[in-house]
Amino acid sequence: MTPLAGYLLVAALLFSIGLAGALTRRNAILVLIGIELMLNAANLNLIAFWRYGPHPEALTGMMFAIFSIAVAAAEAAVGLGLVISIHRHAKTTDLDQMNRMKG
Amino acid sequence: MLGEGILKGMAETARNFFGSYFSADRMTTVEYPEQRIAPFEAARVFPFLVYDAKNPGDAADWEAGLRCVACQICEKECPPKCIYIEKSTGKKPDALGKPQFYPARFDIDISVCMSCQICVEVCPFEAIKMDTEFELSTDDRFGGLLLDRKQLAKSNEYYHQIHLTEANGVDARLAAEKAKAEAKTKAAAGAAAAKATSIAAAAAGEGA
Amino acid sequence: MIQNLDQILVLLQHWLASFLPAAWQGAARAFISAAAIVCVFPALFAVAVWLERKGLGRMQNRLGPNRVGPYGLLQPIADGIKSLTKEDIVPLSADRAVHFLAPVLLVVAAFMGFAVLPMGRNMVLVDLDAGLLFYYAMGASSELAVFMAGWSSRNKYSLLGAMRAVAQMISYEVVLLLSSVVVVMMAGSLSLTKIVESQNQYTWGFPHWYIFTPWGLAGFIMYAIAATAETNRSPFDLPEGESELVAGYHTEYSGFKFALFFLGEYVAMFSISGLGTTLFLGGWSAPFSFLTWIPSWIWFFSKLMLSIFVFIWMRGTLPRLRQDQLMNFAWKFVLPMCLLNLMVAAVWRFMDNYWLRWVVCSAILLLAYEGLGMAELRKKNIGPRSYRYVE
Amino acid sequence: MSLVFYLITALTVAGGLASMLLKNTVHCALAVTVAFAGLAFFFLNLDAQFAGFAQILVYIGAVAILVVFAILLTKGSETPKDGVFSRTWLSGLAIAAAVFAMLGWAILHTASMLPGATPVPTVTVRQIGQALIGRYVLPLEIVAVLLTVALIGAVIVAMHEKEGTK
Repeated sequence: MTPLAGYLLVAALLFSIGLAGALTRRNAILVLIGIELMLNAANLNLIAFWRYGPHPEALTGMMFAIFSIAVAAAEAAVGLGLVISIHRHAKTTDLDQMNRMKG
Repeated sequence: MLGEGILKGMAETARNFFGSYFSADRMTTVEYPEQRIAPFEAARVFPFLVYDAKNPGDAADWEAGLRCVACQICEKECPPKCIYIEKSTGKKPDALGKPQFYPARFDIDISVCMSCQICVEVCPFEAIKMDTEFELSTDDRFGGLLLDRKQLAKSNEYYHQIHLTEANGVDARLAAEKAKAEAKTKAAAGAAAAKATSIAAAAAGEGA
Repeated sequence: MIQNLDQILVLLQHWLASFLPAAWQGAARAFISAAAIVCVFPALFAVAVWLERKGLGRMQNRLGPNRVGPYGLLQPIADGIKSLTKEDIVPLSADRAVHFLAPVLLVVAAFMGFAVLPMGRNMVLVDLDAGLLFYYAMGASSELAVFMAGWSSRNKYSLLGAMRAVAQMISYEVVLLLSSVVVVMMAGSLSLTKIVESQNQYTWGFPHWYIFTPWGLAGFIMYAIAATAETNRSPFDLPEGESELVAGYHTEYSGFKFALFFLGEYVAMFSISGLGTTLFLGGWSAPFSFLTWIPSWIWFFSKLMLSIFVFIWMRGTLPRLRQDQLMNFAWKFVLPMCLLNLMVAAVWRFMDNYWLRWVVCSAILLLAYEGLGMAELRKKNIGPRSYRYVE
Repeated sequence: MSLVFYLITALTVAGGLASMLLKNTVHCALAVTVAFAGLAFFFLNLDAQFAGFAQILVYIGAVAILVVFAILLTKGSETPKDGVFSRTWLSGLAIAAAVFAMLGWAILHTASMLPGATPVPTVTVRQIGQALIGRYVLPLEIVAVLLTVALIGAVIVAMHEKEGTK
């Protein structure tokens, strides 16, 4: 197995863990954590492809990863802001209980 | 300008820092176990019991000289309830010669005492006063901090030593009380004598 | 001879490593350097504690510790023995694993920063190309340690202290980063050795330290403020404000774990002072060109100790801030000044006339400082404050 | 595949699994921090120094702290009585497993076509900076705007609503 395949497998595993978490946990914050994990797995893919790709000097994959880190930080801030605001409305962060459209 | 105060403060601490090496009068602290400051007259730590020695300096008659009459007012008034008194069964004459109860047991738990001085203020017999002794540490947490009446008893001379002004006032008041009591007994005796003479006179008149 | 004295520690390291087979020498050198860092800074910690207690004492017209050894010099040893032999109490309801990990993580994160600090000519553990970024990455991890300590103790005071500490550290980390970005702009590198080298030049005997420029001075002052807040030192010591929070996030720590927190605090102070020295005060370079014969590491450590003394001096002078004052100061005063400073540095970079740029840059900074300062002072909210909670 | 790779893999996967399986939410947040750190080590192992340090700075220094703050603000550290997993956990798990199976199959199927070991690229921070303000200047500006918008948006969303505006 080439090193790249190893990295891709780990990234796939992390992505699946994140996906499983996002789909199975009740707490909204943990769903967000799962999404962060998925984003991170994608970053790992980008960096691995950059490292073993034909043109590492073009920095494309690395740049993608850096921008993705920045965007993920913004996503986390907004997502957690939403969770706090939902918690204020519904007094819970349990996603199973958030089944009403009424605010 | 913003930040000026900070610079001024920094200059002040720097002055203190260097000044403390040059001028000895800046250093207001003393090195405690070796050096001590004389206690202030108004200082108060924990209460003690005053006794009047018949011959000054004689510690043997502390029990006889205790001013306390076990009236238990201080025990009732004590906010943290740290005074334990047991009244004696018999009586003994006090300084005025009047037979009074005396404390068979008088304990103060100084681990509980909060030095409020209420016991001193309520005592009608000037028997309990505040001490200035503060080095009371002991390795026995419970027994060592429960002082009995022997440990609490201090002579009137000692009281004069630590709180001179206050003690003189107390002595004057006691002397006045004693004088008043003596005058009263004298007056009573005089009245009794006068009554006796008048009765005798009446008897004599009747007889005549 | 002088050259040798300057490099004596490097030579010593090479000599020690030369006893090993060639393949292991690189690792051995790294190990020796790391071991030296791990030994030197705790020793410096002991000295600094003694200095702090003595200095604070003198500032308050006391003698300070004077019982153990001459001038109380052995006091740190006595303190060390005490905290090593004390019982280590963990609260019954505490989260044991997290409670144990927090001080360890804090100390490790504090020590990691030294890896990229050049402590003398050729004296750097790893010369990373992104050294400054590495330093700040390690500094950011210590926040999590503080949170872990506060949360795992299951104590209101600990949690409050930790939340305060984390909020404060995050706010001031922005300032810390932005105030050092000007240096990166000028030096054109994130590598700390390159930053020092760019300052190690002399004109008429005076060094090219960044503090001797308008933007450098402003940056240094803001860096110092942020560094004080980042290490939770007075006047920004709200997280452990003993009059309100017992001891903040290390309330429930005793014995050796408490000593680790104490060590972590001082090591963080050393490393942040070392970084400030590197960024603004020329690192290991001598203050005058005729003093370059003194070994470089002596300069580094004397500058470090000088910064420590300023830390102590500030602690002896300033009262603690209130939480809202702390936040307002960071976000409404220091951060705008930082952003302005970035612009001033750019102006400095692209203005050719030597004297004119001095005047222009200083004028911009002073005017902004005065204007913003007056505005902040006038706006001072006096009266009942409103609090905001999430229910 | 070196020993370092396996160690980092173990660390990262353990952190990720723990963050999704543990009961206490704060423990989950701390576990995911371990996973983030593991990913940073991966980046360093892949000679992407800058990205690795940026990962530590952003994820451990900011996102993890943000998450624990949110947990404490929403009283999320108390474990709910009726379990931590959703009612539909089985289907979620099945979907995740299917995704993993498909990805794994794709990777293993094409593993022979993937490039092998390549020479270590040398990337300096200077190069990254020049790329950022050269070729990638537009994305950089957009990210700057996005971050500002996200900052303001997060503050407004999380801010107290005034009485009567509900």
